[in-house]
Amino acid sequence: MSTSVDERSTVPMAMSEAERRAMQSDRIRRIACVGLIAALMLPAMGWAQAASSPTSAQVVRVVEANAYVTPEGKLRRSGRVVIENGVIVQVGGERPAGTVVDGYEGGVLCPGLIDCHTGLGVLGPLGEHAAAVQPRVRARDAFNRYSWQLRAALEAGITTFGLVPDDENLVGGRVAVCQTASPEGGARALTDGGPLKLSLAPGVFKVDREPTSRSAALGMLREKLEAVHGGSNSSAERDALRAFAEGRLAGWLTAPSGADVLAGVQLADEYGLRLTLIHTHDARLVAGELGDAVEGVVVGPLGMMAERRDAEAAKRFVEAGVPVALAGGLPHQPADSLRIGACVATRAGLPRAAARRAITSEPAKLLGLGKWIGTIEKGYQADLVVFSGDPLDLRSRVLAVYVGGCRVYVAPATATQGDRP
Amino acid sequence: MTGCSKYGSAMGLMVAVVLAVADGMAGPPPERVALTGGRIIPVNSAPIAKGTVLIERGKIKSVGPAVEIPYDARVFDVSGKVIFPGIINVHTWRGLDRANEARPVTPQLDVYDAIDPSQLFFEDCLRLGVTAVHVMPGNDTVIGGLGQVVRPIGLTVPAMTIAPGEHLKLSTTPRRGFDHMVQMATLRERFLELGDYAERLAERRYEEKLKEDGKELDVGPAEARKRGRSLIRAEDVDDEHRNLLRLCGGRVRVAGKEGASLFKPLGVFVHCNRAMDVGPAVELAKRNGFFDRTILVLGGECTKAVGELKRAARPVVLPQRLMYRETDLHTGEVRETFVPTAIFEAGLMFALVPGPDDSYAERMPTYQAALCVRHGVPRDVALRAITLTPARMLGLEKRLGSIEPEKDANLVVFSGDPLDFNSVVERVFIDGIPAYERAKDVRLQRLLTSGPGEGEGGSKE
Amino acid sequence: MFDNRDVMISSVTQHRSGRFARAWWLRWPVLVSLAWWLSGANLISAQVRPLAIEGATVLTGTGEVFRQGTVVLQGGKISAVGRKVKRPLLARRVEARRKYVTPGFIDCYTVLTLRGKPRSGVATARAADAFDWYARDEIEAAWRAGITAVYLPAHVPDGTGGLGAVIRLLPHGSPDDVVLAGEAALCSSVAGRGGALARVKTTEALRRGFIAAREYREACEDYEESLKEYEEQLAARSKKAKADAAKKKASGKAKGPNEKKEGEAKAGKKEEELKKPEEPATDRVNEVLLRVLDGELRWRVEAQDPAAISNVLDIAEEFHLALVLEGATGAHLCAERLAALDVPVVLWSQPAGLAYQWKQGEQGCAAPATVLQDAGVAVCFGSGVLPSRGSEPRLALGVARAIGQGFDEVAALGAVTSEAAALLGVEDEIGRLVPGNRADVVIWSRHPFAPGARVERVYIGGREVYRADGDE
Amino acid sequence: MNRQTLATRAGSVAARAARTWVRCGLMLLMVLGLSLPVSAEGGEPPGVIAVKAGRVHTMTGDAIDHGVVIIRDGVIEVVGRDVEIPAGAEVIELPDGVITPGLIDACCMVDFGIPEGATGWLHGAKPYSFWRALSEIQPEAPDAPSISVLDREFPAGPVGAVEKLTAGQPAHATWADQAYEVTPHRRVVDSLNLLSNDFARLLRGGVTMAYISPDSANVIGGRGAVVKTAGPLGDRVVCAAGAVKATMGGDPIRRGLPNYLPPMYGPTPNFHTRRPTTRMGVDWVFRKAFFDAAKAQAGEKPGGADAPPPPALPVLQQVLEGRVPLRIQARMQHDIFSALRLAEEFKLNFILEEGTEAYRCLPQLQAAGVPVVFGPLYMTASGYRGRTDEARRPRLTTPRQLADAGIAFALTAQELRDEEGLVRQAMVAVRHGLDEEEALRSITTAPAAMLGLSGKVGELSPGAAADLVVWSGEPLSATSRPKLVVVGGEVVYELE
Repeated sequence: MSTSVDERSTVPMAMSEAERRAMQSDRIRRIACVGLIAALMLPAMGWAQAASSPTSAQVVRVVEANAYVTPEGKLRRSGRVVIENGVIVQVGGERPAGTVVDGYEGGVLCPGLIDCHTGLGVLGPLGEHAAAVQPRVRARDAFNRYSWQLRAALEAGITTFGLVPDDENLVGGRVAVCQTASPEGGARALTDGGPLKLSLAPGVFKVDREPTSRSAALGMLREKLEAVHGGSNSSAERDALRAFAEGRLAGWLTAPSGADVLAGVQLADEYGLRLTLIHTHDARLVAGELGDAVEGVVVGPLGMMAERRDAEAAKRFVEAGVPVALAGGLPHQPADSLRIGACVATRAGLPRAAARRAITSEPAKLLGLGKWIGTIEKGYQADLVVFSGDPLDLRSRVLAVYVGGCRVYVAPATATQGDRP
Repeated sequence: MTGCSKYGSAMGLMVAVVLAVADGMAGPPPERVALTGGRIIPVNSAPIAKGTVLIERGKIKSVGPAVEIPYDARVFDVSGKVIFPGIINVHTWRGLDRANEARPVTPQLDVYDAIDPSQLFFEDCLRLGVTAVHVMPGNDTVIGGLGQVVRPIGLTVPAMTIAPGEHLKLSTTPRRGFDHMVQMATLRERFLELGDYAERLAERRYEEKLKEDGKELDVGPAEARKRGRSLIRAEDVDDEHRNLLRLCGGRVRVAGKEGASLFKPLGVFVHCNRAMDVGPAVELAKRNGFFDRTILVLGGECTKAVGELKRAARPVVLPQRLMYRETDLHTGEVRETFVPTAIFEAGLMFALVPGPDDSYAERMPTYQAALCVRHGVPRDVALRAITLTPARMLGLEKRLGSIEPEKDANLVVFSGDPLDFNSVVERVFIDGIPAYERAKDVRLQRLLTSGPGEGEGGSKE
Repeated sequence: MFDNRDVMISSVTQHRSGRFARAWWLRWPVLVSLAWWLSGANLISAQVRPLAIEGATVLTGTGEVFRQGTVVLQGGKISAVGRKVKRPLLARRVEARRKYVTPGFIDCYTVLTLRGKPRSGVATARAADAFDWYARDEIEAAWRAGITAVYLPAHVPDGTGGLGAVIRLLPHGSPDDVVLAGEAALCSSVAGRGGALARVKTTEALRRGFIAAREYREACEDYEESLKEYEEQLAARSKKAKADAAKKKASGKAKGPNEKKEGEAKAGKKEEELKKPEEPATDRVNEVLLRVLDGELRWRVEAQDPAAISNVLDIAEEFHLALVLEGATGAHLCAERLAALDVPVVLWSQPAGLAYQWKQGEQGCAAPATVLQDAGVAVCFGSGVLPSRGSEPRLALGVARAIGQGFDEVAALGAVTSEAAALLGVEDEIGRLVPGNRADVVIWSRHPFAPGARVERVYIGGREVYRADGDE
Repeated sequence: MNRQTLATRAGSVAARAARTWVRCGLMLLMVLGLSLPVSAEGGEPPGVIAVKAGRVHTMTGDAIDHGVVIIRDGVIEVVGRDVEIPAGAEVIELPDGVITPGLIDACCMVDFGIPEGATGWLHGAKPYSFWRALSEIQPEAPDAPSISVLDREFPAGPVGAVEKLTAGQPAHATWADQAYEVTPHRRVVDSLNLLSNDFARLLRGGVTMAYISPDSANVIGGRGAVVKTAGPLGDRVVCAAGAVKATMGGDPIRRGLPNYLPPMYGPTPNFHTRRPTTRMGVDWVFRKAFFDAAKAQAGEKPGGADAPPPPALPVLQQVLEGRVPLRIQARMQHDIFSALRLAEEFKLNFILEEGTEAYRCLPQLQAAGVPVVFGPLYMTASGYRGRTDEARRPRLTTPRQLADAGIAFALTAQELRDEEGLVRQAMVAVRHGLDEEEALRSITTAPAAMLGLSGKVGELSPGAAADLVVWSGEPLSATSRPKLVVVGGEVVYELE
């Protein structure tokens, strides 16, 4: 198992980072998770009774592998996880007596991968272009839980994903958080109360509606934010926008160019917004400008051939102390695009620990679920992926996937295991 | 296109100016003309603070601080002014109606047929002190036609001609609709085909010869070709191959005694817009034996190929825009390279051409030279790059490019130092003919007149 | 701009002088050795001066692996590889412990450094002409990915393009150092972008091309024959003519005019039966196609969907061509036939998106490389078309991914080194770390397929052309 | 070979400016807030710098030979001949150099052309390429722009095409907001890309401050901004909401649809083709806007055809009250006349922009006391201006005539750079009779005055911002160029 110098060196940073995020995401939890508890616990009860069925989870279940991914993103040996009622109750330590044990020789336990920016399994487009400001649109409404794509994503190790409205609206609507599988088998939406999607991408500027220029775009955004306090516009809009304007609701801003980033930072500063920036190409120029003005940055998707400046973006942001989550861009990218992105970023200099966090815990935090998924730790939902090696190593395969403590996918035994140098 | 075509339609004023020029043209050049009291910059030798240039029958008779002036000389007192050799524009397509034929390969064409003496371009040349223009087919071609060196005065092309065309136009940069592969393939194909043509021509000639002497054909083609080589006469070569044969002068397959010297070999201007086009250009020239008659017309990026250029050590013509900019793929930074400095440091012989017409300053050759000085090129090199160097490239250094006895009397009188932006062209003498006088420049006066100019726009309509 | 050699030497001298300067009490040795270095080392060009990479894990590309191995580069070639190799005199030593050394990767299909879009297809067009020596950004991108040689296609969207080239990414090398094969293969493509009908038309055009080439050859051969007999006749006639002349002399002027007439009449008859054969015009396009028909040139075809692929296979069978398939996203569906005809396949490492696979219905395949390999088809990898200007060809990642999908790991390394070289017909030049091959070597920080592995140094022709920043 | 670029500058500044950026928000909030451009706490204090040169053009008095400029904390402390240099001062000595204040372009356009490297026209913002990876078949060759563009615009072929594409943008591409004809509530600063390479080019031309004027696509467009071309990103924007820009003549008609195509070949009617299509229409929209503004002020409800959007009204009212300055762009004589006439109707003070034919309206301008931002100077209009029919009768002598007529004027290069950049404009003006001192003033103090920054920028006097340029020779000589540029007391550009 290769855990070499560069990882150890990055750990302190990572720790402090993690703590700081934890402090900050305090408020997120309070909002996001009332509905969430229901969403998570009810099914848990559900499969507690249905213990007899082979696919469903035992009350107590032990998953064993050679190593697991720690909350800091490091690889540590002796991966043993004890699951009870779909929740992780013990990591490492002794194996409890009389329990079902799933053992994976040479396997690595990784938190279920989280692709925070996808259009997975949507019916039709994820954008309503009649008007540029659409705070009441919910991506969840376009979610098709029977789409074949979800299965493909699951088999690539993605357990949770964000369904994000497209970039062609100034205010695009609410992000939905969904899972590719559930203990009952089918996919499910965890919450439709995700962050509010905003965009300054060129796609926003159309010839048949306002705005047609960035001047107008930012102007309108300001007007809306100020109007919220005036209470002029309709209730639903007001609720979403007010929550956003008052910093109760996180916003995701697509900011392709450096200019857009600066504009976003400036807005966040003017109105005390909680912003996450997406798809920034000019990281080189602006990484230093962000400081703690934004909650985090979503980088990617990074294709196999991503341009150098995009590939290095993650590294630059991490160096600047900005939390980074990677996007997979499914379904327009291949199913394992998230891991490809992580590899590309790593080869461009992103520390491996940070890279592992960027596809597990960081996106969870940015989606407002930092307390529930994305890490292998006591009390977290038991979403696990068992890889045949380091998840960052494209040679390693997915052996099995657990959602809510329930094994929802096992790889066919025939395929050979990629061996490590 | 800007400039020229815009000028195109101002016939009224056209006539006026042409007449103005014509009075000079009317008779033969005046016997003797003397420019006295001016500061003389002969370019190839040290400046003379206050001297005289004596012109006799269109040639410079003598230059110096103390030249005694014949009684019958027509004297122009230019004291306080600067006398400078006529500037040479070594490579331009202006003066033609269109830069290029639509066909890619047209070696048979000659700009002689397309030069339009009435174009205001030539009139502008006078204003800028340009006394010799090498008109060439444009860059958007594979093999263009012949160029021609003309002076910007005269009502007919023959009257304008300084020297007949001795340079062909080639381009290793893809013409529009081509890519590098097809461009180079076409070039290669042409020169291979040229070889075949020469072979068959030789064969034909041999057969004809036998017929003439009433003999019967006695050998097969292969042998006939060998024997026929020496029989080829200039008039046998057809138009589309003639110029190419002349271009390859050295190694035409017709290698008989007089074979290679069938024609006076041609020089060539090869257009290389990108650095990657330089190598192929040099290789092509070497393979087909016109390397030592090759002049490279560079684009800005070619400074990257400075190593190759140095090895080739051929004279180069610089791009209109002397500053080359490119954006770094990764950082997005803009890298700037000043072309002349790079070329000069490589020790290459280079000529400057006027910049784009819509840039007021860069269209002046003198300003281009000043730009070079600004960026560290020595003053004399910069001055030569618009006078003597082009003359060398065109093989006219015996006649043009500097102020010395026996050379053509092409002189420009500047109001001040040529590199000073505030100095203007006051008079131009071409072969001793007073070809231009600022005071009589109708259009210019109109453009410069102050006060609410009514009926203006002449120059721009 | 690219002249790394001077840079390298100067850095070496600094290093040396620094080391000796520390040993100040040995001033004389310092001077002596400095003089020695100046006379010896610095004046000897890097081409001549040997270089030894020591202590690394050496993956030779042939499947052979030396741990703690040494690679010696000399005169632009590899002079020795192995565990116990002693460093030659004057050799510069490169410490590479805990690092990996591989042959420079070979990208079997890339448009990187290829200038301009091929618009009109001519079989005589050469991709080598469109290779931009000065595209520094792109060439460095290749080096960063460990790629030292590329195959550049001369494709047009549909139909026959030009001649592909094998290029070593060695800027400012002499042309024959850079262009390993200026005419490596004839490129065609049956992309069928215009739908089925367009596809059929294209394949038909390709067939006709080859048929025309055959006819051209026949015409040439006919000409040769008729030319031969023509020349014989000529010879015969001239002999006869001489003989007649002699006879005339002998018989003197006694004869009357009537016989003269006879003679003329005879001569006239001979004139008629002697006819100079018409030489067919040389057609260089056909000559290229002929080389393909003779198997001198490989025929590389870009064909994506199975229908197009089987069309191409038909042609290859009909004319017995040495075919190589490119792109071939649907190749796994005709794996058996490919294996039967043993046609190698060059897969593009850029994987298709989920939605795209779906659009193709059952054609979508998670692991095409594996399927092909299992069927016994030779598979190589190319970075394929680039999504945008500035895209980087991360060949190693594509291969690693294939391994993850069950592709054999040893074969995988071969597929971007030795096998690739074989496919391009340059296996004796590059692709393997064996004595005599060109010294195109890459030093990796970790195993090339391992996560976070990065290229630390690249040597081409024994010359260091790339050094990762931050690497002393 | 000069590789100085804004990007590197921004990069190095970024670290220092990480915190100062935050203050930019507040700065932007101040409408018309003309704060002192330099601030002591912008990055770590530059300390004391002394710049010595052969000649110093202070622009306040006569030029000083062998002068010294002492800079403390980004502000000029002393300027003079023999000034003793404080201990510990960093001394920059260029004996043959000539110092002038940083030049000011009073009507600048940034990224007007298609920015180098940018594939979209959105002023430097790279087009968003989330899904492009699959759509593109071949990488775009840098030297082969799409044939359609070539055929329509550049018969010269691809060689010339790229140059042209980067030189002059197609007439219909514009930053301006096209949703309404009247958009004074929009700010050009929001469209501005502070990271643009264009600023580096301006800087290399000796321009340290620029008034970014909105596009001429609307009859009444957005509000301009005053920015510095270098220094910490947070301190760049000096004024976020400057004058309101109005445009007379053909531009509002022409911009937004390719004016070189006959109408029926243009795009189908949409926001871009919604504009008035005659000068009648233009003048009407202008009149209607201010009429409605006045009406609304009087408490009546505006309405009817071409009513301006509600958020525009308050700004227009401020213009009427003279609290927000107005700039009107007009090229041809009768457009200038209509500008004067409309201003007369509503008792508006304004600054005339561009004024190509100002030489034909001297008495009227004189009478109205209208200052002119004149430029660019040209004989043949280039870029998109060349395609308008309004640039046919330029006069190279106009600056001199304005000076003779005693009309306050500043020179501008607008979107032009380098050899046609600001200092070259002044050079051309001098070549055609303008007095050299006058010319220098027209690119330093005069624009400063128009921006209401007299005494703060554009001159070298105690208390003024330390923005200065050291030239290799006399600034207006063809053979000299900036050797060193100081902005806010920091050396931001140095010729290597």
